[in-house]
Order: sequence, then C-alpha cells, then structure tokens
Amino acid sequence: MSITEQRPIISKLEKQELYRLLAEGKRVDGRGLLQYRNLNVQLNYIEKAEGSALVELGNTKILAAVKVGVALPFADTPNEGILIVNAELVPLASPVFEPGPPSEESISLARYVDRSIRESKAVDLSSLCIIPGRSVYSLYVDLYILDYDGNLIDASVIASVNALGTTKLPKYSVEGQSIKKLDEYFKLELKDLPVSITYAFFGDKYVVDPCLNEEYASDFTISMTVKSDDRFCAIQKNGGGMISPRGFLELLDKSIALGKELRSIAYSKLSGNG
Amino acid sequence: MSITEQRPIISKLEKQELYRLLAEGKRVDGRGLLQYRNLNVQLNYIEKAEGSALVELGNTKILAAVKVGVALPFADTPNEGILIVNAELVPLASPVFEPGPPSEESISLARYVDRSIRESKAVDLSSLCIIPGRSVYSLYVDLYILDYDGNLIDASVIASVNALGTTKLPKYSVEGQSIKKLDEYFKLELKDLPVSITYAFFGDKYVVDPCLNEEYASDFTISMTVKSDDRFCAIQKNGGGMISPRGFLELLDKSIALGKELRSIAYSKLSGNG
Amino acid sequence: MSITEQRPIISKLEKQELYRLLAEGKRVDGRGLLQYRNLNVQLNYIEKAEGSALVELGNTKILAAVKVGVALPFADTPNEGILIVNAELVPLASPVFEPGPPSEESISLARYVDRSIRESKAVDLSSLCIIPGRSVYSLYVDLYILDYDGNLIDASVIASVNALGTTKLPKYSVEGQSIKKLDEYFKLELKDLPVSITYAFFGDKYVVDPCLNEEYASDFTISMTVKSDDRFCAIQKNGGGMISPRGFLELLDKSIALGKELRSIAYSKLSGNG
Amino acid sequence: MSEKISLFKEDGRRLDDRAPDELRPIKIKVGVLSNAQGSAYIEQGKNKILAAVYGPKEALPKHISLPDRCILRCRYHMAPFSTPERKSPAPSRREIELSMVIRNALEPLVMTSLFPRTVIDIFIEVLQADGGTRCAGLTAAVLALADAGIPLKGLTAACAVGKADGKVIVDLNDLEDKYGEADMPIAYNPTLDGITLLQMDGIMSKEEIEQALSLAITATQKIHKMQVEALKERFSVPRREG
Amino acid sequence: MSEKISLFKEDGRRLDDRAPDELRPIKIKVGVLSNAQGSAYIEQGKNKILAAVYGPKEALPKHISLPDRCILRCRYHMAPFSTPERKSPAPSRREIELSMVIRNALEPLVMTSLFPRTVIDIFIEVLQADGGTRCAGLTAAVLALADAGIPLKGLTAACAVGKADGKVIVDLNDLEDKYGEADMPIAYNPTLDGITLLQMDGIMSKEEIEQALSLAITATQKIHKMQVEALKERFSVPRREG
Amino acid sequence: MSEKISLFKEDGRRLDDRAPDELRPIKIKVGVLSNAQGSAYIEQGKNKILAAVYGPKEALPKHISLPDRCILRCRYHMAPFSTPERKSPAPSRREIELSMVIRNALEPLVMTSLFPRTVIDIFIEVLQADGGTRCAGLTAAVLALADAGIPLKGLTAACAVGKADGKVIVDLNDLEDKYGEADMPIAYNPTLDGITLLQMDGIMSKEEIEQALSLAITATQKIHKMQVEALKERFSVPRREG
Repeated sequence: MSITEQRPIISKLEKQELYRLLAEGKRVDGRGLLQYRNLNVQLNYIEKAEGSALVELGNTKILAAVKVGVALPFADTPNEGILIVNAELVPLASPVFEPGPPSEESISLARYVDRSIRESKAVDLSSLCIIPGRSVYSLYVDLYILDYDGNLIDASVIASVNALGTTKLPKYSVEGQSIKKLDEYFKLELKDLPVSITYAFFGDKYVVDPCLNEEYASDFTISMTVKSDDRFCAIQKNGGGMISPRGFLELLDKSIALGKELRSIAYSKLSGNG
Repeated sequence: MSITEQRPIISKLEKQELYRLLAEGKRVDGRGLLQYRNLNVQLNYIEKAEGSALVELGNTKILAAVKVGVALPFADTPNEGILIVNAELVPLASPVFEPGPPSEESISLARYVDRSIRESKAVDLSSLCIIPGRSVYSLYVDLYILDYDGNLIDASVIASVNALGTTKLPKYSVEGQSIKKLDEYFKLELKDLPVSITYAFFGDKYVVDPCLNEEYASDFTISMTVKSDDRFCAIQKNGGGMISPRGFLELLDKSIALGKELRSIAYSKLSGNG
Repeated sequence: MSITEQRPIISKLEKQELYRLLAEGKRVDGRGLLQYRNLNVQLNYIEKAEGSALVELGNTKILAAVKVGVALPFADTPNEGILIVNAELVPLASPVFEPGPPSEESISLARYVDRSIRESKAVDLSSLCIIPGRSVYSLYVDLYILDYDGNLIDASVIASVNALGTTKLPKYSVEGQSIKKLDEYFKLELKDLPVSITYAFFGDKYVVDPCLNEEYASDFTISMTVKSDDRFCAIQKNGGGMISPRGFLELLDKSIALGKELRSIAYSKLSGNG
Repeated sequence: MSEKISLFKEDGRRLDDRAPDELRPIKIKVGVLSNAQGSAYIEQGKNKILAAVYGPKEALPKHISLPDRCILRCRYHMAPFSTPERKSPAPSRREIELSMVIRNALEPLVMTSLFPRTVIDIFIEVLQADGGTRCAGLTAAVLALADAGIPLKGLTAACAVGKADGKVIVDLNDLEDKYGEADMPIAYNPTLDGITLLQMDGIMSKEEIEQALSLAITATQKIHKMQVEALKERFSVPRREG
Repeated sequence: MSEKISLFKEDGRRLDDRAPDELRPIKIKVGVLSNAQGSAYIEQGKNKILAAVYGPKEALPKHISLPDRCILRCRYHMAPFSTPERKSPAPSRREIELSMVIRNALEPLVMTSLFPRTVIDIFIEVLQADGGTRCAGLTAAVLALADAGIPLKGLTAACAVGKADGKVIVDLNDLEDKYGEADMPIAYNPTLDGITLLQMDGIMSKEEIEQALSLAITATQKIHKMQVEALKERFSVPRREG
Repeated sequence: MSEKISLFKEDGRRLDDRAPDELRPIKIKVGVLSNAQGSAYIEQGKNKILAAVYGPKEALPKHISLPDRCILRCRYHMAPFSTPERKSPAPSRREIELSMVIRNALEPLVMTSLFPRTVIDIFIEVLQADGGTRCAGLTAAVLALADAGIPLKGLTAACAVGKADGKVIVDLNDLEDKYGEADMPIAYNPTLDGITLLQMDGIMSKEEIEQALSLAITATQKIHKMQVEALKERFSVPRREG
C-alpha cells in the first residue's frame, strides 16, 4: 500500500519566507531559481569495488559503487549483460529514513536511475556477453545515500554514471562452455552521459535542484533525464499536485540547456580517469 | 499463531431475526434451508490464461485461472505433473481482507480446494508427464476472490474445476532429454467433477450455502466434497462449536443428494466448452 | 536494530537477597559460587534423526538433533562437509520467547555454538567429502530450547557435541560423478570435546552456570569454550557492564579447571554409545 | 525493447488495425462490487481491471492520520494470471512504484480536507494485462471514488502515449509497449487543465514529446467523456422493467 | 498416496502388528515443563509431542482483546528434525492450517467468558512425527490447559481414523497415512458428545465414514481415560519418599 | 581459516610490512554528516566506516521505553559493495550479532539515566571492509555519541588482537583474519579500566590470550589518543580564514 506521506513540518514562517523569496525570484540559500548547488565528484572512492564514485550536491551525499559478477542471462536477452540498480536510504543519512526492506521512495529512485541508464543506452549491454545464453557480466550498481538534503534523483544519476565510467571488468577466456577469469581488466565504455534535471514546483513558480526544505515545501517535483544528443530518456512526476500541459512543455527547452551545462561539470573527471 | 478471530459485529437484532426465521424454517433472503443461491458460471474469462472461469454464487464472486508451465517433477513423484492451488483474498473484495502475506483463512481455503481436486483425482496427474523425472506440466490454479458474501469454499471448488475443465495445454515434442513447445494444444480431461457442500450451524439448526451474515452468526461450518460416484474426498469443520456424531452422519446423505443437484448446474457449461 | 532489552523485573527484595547471599559466598539455590547444577544427558532421544541428545542442566532443558544430508560444498572449501548450527527459542520454553523469525539472542547463541564446534575442530569437516567440489555431507545441528532457566550457552554446547557424538552417517558409493546411498552407516568421530563455561557478574562477584534469576540480576556474562587440550576456542561477553583486564585473566585458569570437570561429566555417556 | 519487429502494417495502420491516434475499444462499468463503497470495471483492449474504494473511515493506527485532511492508501496489484508468465502475488518493485504514482495522481483530485483524520483505501486489481494498465487502472479508480460518493475536483482520465517505429502513437498495447521506442503514461484532468501523472520511458525528442502530449490530451478527453457516461448510467433512474 | 504398497500382513494384522481397531502404545505425562503455567507430553507410536499453556494473561496489543471473553492463540509447530527430511523452522502452510483447526477444536472447550480481555497461549511442539500429530498434539494441549488450572467443559481427546487397503482402521501411523486411502482426524468430547475437530482427506464412501466414525469414538474414549489417569497422577498427593 | 598461507615475511614483518604490535594507519574525522546529531568517519587500513547518532528522542512505540533511563538502538550494517562478493543489503546473522555486541559495549559508556523514556539510535555503515570492522565501527560510534553531545563516562576504543603463524599480533587485516589462527576483538575504556566488548574466535592458549590482551590494551590506548585528537579538532575554534 502506498500511503500519503507525512512530511516533517517545516515551520509556517519558514514556508512563508520561502514563498516570499520565490516571488522575488530568490531562494533561501541565495541561489538563482535555475542554479544548481555546488557539485563535487570523487572517483574510485571504494577501491575494492570495480567502479565507484562519491557525489556531493550541496549537503546531499551519495556513494555509488559497481560490483561485477558473471551470471546466467535472462531468457529473453541471451546476448546481453545484466544491469541492476539498487538504492539504500540508510537511516544514518536522515531521521526520516528507517531500517528495513526498501521503501517505495528507494524503489522508485532506483527504478528511475535504472531507466535513465538503460534507456539512454549509456551501457551497451550487448558488449557484456561472454557466452551467449550462458555467461554474461552482471553489473550491480548500488546507491548509498549518506546525507540527505534533497534532489536524490539528479545526484544519483550522476553518481551511477560516474561509477560506471570508472568500472573495470575482469577478462575471461572461453573454453567450450566454461570460462576462466584472467588477470586482465578492461574499461567499461560509456556510450552516453545522461543527466537528470529535477524541478520543484510551488504554485506557479519552480526551481531546479531543490534542497530538502524546498522539497518539503513544494507541491511536487518533475525529473527529466536528457541524453548527450538532447533527447529525453526518462521523465517522472513525483508527489501530488498538477501541472498544465503548457507548463510541462516549457520545461523541455530548459532541461536541454541545463542538461548540457550539468553534463559538462558532472562528468569532467571521467575523461581523466584511466 | 492462530488467533480467535474478531468477527464483524452483526447487530443483535439482525441475529435475533435470523434465529427467529430459522425456527420457522426460513432464511433472511427467503431461501429454503437447503437451497443454494443463484449460481452463474462464465468460462474462459481470462483469455490469456490457459483456463479460467468466473463464478458468481449470489453476491460471492470468484475468478479462477490456470497457468500452465513446465517444471521438474517432485522427487517422490517423477511421473506426475504438478498441481498447485493458491487463493488470494484481495482487499478489494471485503473490508475484512487485508493486503499482505496469505492469511490462515486463504491458506486453509486453498488447501481444501487442493484436497478436493487432488483426492477426487479430477485431474490425472500421471497424464501430465513429458519426460519422467525431468519435465512435467505444472498447473497453477489461482483463486481470486472479488466479492465476498460467504461460502468461499463451495464457490472456489466450482470455479477451480470449471477453470481446469477449460484448460488447454501446449504440446511438446521430446528430443532426447530436451523438449520443444509446439503450436498445438490439447484439452485437459477431467476424470471427476467434485462439488463441495457447505453447511452453517446455529444451535440445532443448519442451512446450506451460508451467505456472509449467516456465516458470522453461525457457530461453525462443515464442508464436504462429493465425487461424481457419491463418495467423499474432503471434509472440513471450520470455526469453533461442536457437532454430535449423529448430527454429522445425517449430513452425509444430504450431501450426496445436494451434490448431485449442484454438480449438474455447476458444470453444465463445461460440456459445451470445446 | 539491536535494542536495549527489557528484562523481566525480579523483585527488589529478591535481588537484594541474592546480593546479600553472594557477599557471604552463597547462592539462592544453595550452590557454591563455582558449582554447576545437576546435569542429565539422554542420548538418541530422537530416533528418526541421525544423532540427538536431550540435556537438562537444572531446569534448563535443551534438545539437540542432527540431520544429515548431501549438498554442494561451498566454493571456497570444495573438500569439506557443511556444518550448520541453528537454535530455536520456542515460545513453549519461556514467556519471554516469541514466535517469529530468529531473535538476536537465538542467532548469537547458534553462532557461539557453531564457533565452539568449528574452531575446536571437534568435527573433521574434511572427512565429510564424498566427491570433491560436488557432493559433501551436510550436518544440520538444530538446538531446541524446551525449558529456559538460564545458561543456554553451556547446555547448548553440551547438547550439540553429544548429538554429534551419536551421529551415524549413511555411506554412499561413488560412480563417476553420481552417488548412491547404501544401506550402511558409519559413526561420526569426534576429534575434540569442547565445553563452554559461563560466568555471571555482579559488581565484583561472579558465579558459574547462572540460573535465570541470576542472569536477570547480573551485570553481564562471559562464556569461554575450552578444548580437551585446555586451549580456548571461543569467548563471548554478553550484556552491558565491563570487566577489568585482571578480572578477565583470572577466569582463564578457572575455566581450564572447571572445563576438565564438566567435560568428564558431560560426555560420559558418549563412550558407551555405539 | 530488444528485438526488431515491425509494429505497423503496409497501409500505415497498427498491427491491431488502429490509426496512430486511435484508442482501443473501451468498456467501463461503475458499481460492480457489492462490498466496496465504490467500484468500477474497465476493459481497454484486452486489459481487464477492477477498482474499489473503501472509506473515508477512521485511520488506524492513529499515528498515520493527519489532523487537517484524509490520507489516501493505494494498492495497484496484478493477479498472478494477468501476465504471460505467472506472476508471484507478492508485490513487485514495479507494483510498489505504480501504487505510488497512482496515489500521487489521485491526491490532487480528492477534496481531502473534508475528511480530517480519516483514510480512503483504493484498490486496483489487474485481472488481465495488455499494456497501459496503470492508466486504465487510474481511469477506473477515479470512477470508484466517484461511485463511493467522495467529492472530487472533476474526473481525471489517463492514457499512455509513445512512439513505435518512429511514429508517435496513442494507447500502446502490450506489443507496442514491449517493442516500441517510448512509453509516456499521462493522467489529465480537463476540468482543471492539469497533468497529475506523468512518466516517460524510452527515447523521444522534444518535438516528439510535444506531439505525444497533444495526442494524450485528446485521448484523455475522449476517455473523460466515457467516464461521464458510465457515471450517468450508474446513477440513472432505473426503468421499470417488463 | 501414490505407490502401491501393502499395509496388511497375511494374518490380517497391520504392519506394526496392530488389529484394525487397535491404538498404538500411548504414554502421557502432565506437568513436564517448569516455566509454562501448564504442560503435557505425549508419545503415541513414535510421535513425541510437547504442549504448553501460558495464561490467561493481559491481551496485548489491546485491540486483539474481546470484552466478553478471553481469546485463544494457538501454534502447532514441527521441530526441524521431526520429519525424515529436515523441515525449515518457518511455519509451513500446513502448520498454519493445523494451528487453526486445533484452536477451533479448543474454543468450545475453554470457559472463555470467565476471563474477559485476556489471552491464553497454547504451544504444541512436535519433536518427532509419526502420523496423527495434530490429534496427539490436541490430546496433549487439552491436558496442558487442565494443568494450567483453566476451567474446561470436560476433556477432549483426538485420534485419526481412516482407510488402508480397503479396510477401515484407527490411529494411522506414518506409513498408513502416506500410502493409505483416507485419513480422518477427529476430536471428540465424550462428556458433551461433541465432535470439535473434523477433517477428511482421501476417498471414503458414506458407509466407510460411518464405520470410521464409530471407531473414532471408541478410540477417543480410550484416550480420554488415559487423559484422566495422567491428570490424576499429576495431582495425586506425592508419597513420602524413603 | 582453511588453506595454509604464510602471513609473515622473512624479515619477521607482516605482509603489509607491519610489526606484530603495529596498528594500521588510522584516520579519524568527527562531524562529517549534516543531518545526524553526531557523526564520525574512520579509516583503518582499507576499512572505511561511517557512524551516526540520532537522539536522545522520544521512544516510540512507548512500550519500548524505560522509566529510569534511555534505551540504545544500534545497527551495524555493511554496504553491499563493502565486501569482495556483493552482499545482500538485508541484515545477515553476523550483522545482527555484531549490532548486539556493539550495543552491549556502548551501554556502560552512556549516562543513560540522564534521559529517561528516550532512545538513542546509533548507526554504523561499513562502506569498505578490511578486517576488524566491528572494532573500527565501535571506535567511530563512540565519537559520534560524543559529537552528539551525549554525556559519556570517558571514551572507549576498540581493536582486534589475535594470532597468525603462531605469533600474537594486533589489528588484524582481512587476510590475517581469514587465514590466521585466532581473532579476539576487544573494546577497552582506559579511564574506567574496563573491557566492554570481548569475543574470541580461533584457538589460543591461556598464555597467548594474556599476551594478546596486553597488546590490545596498548593498542586501544593509542586509538583512544587519536579519538581525543579528533574531538579536539572538531571542537577547536575555527581560525579566521583568508
């Protein structure tokens, strides 16, 4: 059962102040309405994983790591590797996260990131086949939220793509139907660098990259993942409220522009990572 | 832990009225004590399943569907197909059903239906072997309770047998130890047409096919499944209360007579179903 | 989440009395501070299991049984049999045990017993290989707590080792890569007879083999498993409180002495068991 | 979206003979269950979906209740036999996500402040699935709410749009969903001119999204009319028979 | 009930040398556990079963309590080592069903209205299983209730009857349960002339059921006497020893 | 502890070039998370571990609270990517046990009677594991408690000692843990001269345990100093920048 969430109360004064500022085109932390927070990316944070990245977007802090294995392919895609995205909202990160089985929020986050990577074809799954129908690489992308200050979606996409971009896979030699792990590695090549752009809506105003207080005060959010070629590969409205068709279409151009900008910052370290 | 159930309170007045009527040999809905409600059967309701039937018994509404697969046989029955019965008391059907893992009520229902089918040998499991010890047909009978107005057991047996009676199985060709699905189908042949007869007891009175209010007001129920040859293949007392041995034996003849009658109505559409 | 346990309240008077007695070197049940309760061992209690023992330590009553199977070995130990210890704190044994998935107490108990057996090498796992990398014996040791009056750990180690000491394994003939069960059996040979010694601490006093009231009144307990050669193979502090290094070291000699004594009683029936 | 199969016939029509902007046949019936406060049944193509509503009723345990409005609980669930391979009855990650997006789409529709401290339960059971189940389920759930007499700010209808073989299309069936290039489920309330459910999966350019959205609005307006008709039928004075 | 194996010897006796209407050896002991308010142990053939009772005690959480009587909670559980293949300790569907039918059989026995708003917990642990465990467990649970001092309307005893190789038999063992033609567990209270547990599985004609029921009544009356004996032994004044 | 591999080099040093009584490089930082009331991060060898503290706060549900003191809840958890093979995020039996022994080690440290009826939550997340995670996690958790301003009876530091290739060693790394002969994790509070966590696994004689304990006390005293330093750094007046 999905149940109306009980958002932590942010004081009425805080909310009024937030709206007052928005009416003037300003935000509580001094940012412009369409300005992202500082973004910091640290590659290969977990040396023992095959790929990893620690991403800080303002105070939001997310660790993504990739574990590589060998698995039986799915019956309907015998020539394709397996990609699984999982997100853990560990209780260390926020008083609103609780230990236990994945919440709908963590499932929805993981599924959105999965769609962003899968549909953008950032990872060419057909290049991850070892023996068709028998042995393929499996990539487990685990997202670990360490500190929660809003906009998990955009930060998670950036963390996942960076972690995949640093991933090294062991080579296998094939003898008949059996495989043998070699002591050589090859780099996973990314075919696209998708970024997600998230907007939070307040009446007729909206901002990009909401911090937690903005998320709590907002009516709903919309996230859009843009590929390197400016096409879209995932969209998701989260929360109640409604948007007019015109309001929605207006976001498309904005996302393309913001996407270009964010992409150049978010993945700047990947080129240097060998 | 099985725990004393908290039955929804039906008003004292309602209950008194029900007992007053029973003392006169009458029921709240005007039926005779040993009279079933209207029965309506719709075959092949779910086109995408291999077999299905929608059964309405008064306001009780149950959908049964059969999914056919191929599986490894159980180790102790290498030459037999697999039959599994599952019942879902979905919360859409009643305010007393809750989402979550199967309740003891749904488990007990599924197990009774399973016994009724298995022990009557309505389905010849030995005819469902493809390669002994290796590949057999599996029949998953899923019961979906859509509207709950009492007597789930009798309606579920009727729905399951009708669903099995409409089931078409894909043929497989065998080459050595591997099998290949063909584009041909064959009908599952039923060897028996079991029906369950359920009685609800009120002091020294009883009725057949109790509606929900009768179930709530009753001391307990007894269900008996009768085969086409008038022998019994499953019996179950549900709820507290007790019955005298004489009282129990009295039911046997009644069940045989009622069984003949119900069987002719319940499965009348099966003969026409090709 | 591990959570501060709420111990059943034992009356203040009872606790005072217990401390008063301890100050005089006495215990509530008249035992000496380092005296075990009566120990009673009954071998082969469950005839249908491959090995079993019922142990009574005062009013604490534990049944251990061994089920033998054949399984795939773990990838990193292809030549070793599999040993699994499981403990069930069934609610029949105590008002503080609840039905449901294993509690942290039962997990911790099973893991301690597992370490005591595994690290002492009482069972030579390498003797339990049938076909390397393919078929090995699996030994499932199930501990069933039937009556709970403190010191589960020591009684569980004794019950498990006795159950293993009575275990008979079916022989298998190997033909190529497949095995066939024969109608012959061989006895599992024990290479060591570990015993655990448990102390409960009250301020600067301590006793051995605490009964339940002593456990509840104590600050914490320490258990130590001693091998036949007087070396230690498992230690565990349970509960809050703290012990000085000197206090801890003092226990080592005591445990060696008590271990010798307890071992000779605990496993006396094993030699006669053929 | 793996193999290459053609989703259009030579005459430019879809495999089930529809034009790109054509809905599948839709059959809606309101008030189909006896126990639920409100219920509705929808067939859209081969989709067969039931929705039921219980409430408003006391919110238990109390700590889930809100002092100023009612809360919604929503469960989107697929019957084990609704899919080609039997599905486990336990909720999948997909069902958990869809329960949430459907609830989100219903929140702005219900006049929740009328019923403080209560809960409304919404159950959607997919009996047979044929693509677009979340949208058809939502269309039915809205009617079940109306049937339960719960005050709504108008009716919301939902329909997926998307892209197959390079063409923008409406109301994707199972095949088009699986082998097409994009799927964009949309719920739209014509009274309020508001989109309440919006997801997209697959690849579309800005222009294609604009075109698809326009198709979605026309489609949901058509479905909205059928919703109104179904409610009228439900609440029309029954004629004396015979 | 699959393969064909003969369950009778040439002399007309069963494989364990019993006559068709003969019970297995039964050993009952009441008051065997120290923590439980009441307890009992039964051996019937190779069955070894413990039952324990806790309560009446406050029903928590409160919403499960009833204002006019106590509620019963019952758990029938099999030890992992009780069966030929190790059984997972998590409750199986069979154990869940049997917990319910045993609770149903105990409800009419306990004077529940004496203890409003309380709960009585009944635990049955099958340590070794040899056919007829639900019946033997119930026989023991009744004694555990009596041992706990809970007012009962008499004692209920239980025993399975059934059919094997065409003959009606009493107290089926594991083999007869598995390879026989029918199994009918029955709990009967001779004081009240009432059947409180009744199930049947397998195939029997009306006449066979009549005959089996008659055997069941005789058998449960015998077990009832053993129950009375076991209680007497429990409550007899212990002689001064030595 | 299965295969035979040598854990010492010819020069008598360990494979990572340490002396038997030498700690791995340790890096500690207090106050690293913005939401938690207190937090700390530790690197010890390749271990990377975060600890966070929330509370004291109202204990809910109320029945878990204690009238005379606060309760502690503790979760030791390993990230799925922290181990060579991916670990399921669901808590393993090992994680459940370690959560308990860490909580037990913290109970005597916290002045719980200052906060009756409340709860303090302690979360330890192992991001990368390299042997000795329970000890390093505990060392960090103590600092997170201090950072949260919770009154403590001094600081507790933890370190494993053990035995490899017949030699007693301190601060075992992953290899030594796996292929060594014994592992004895110890938490020691030098202020109170008290051991609060004590486990042992493997084989050691009385003399070896004595020697190991002595190493553990020296090691934890060193770590205790680093804890104090890390707290000082956290609470030092920040210099005016620029």
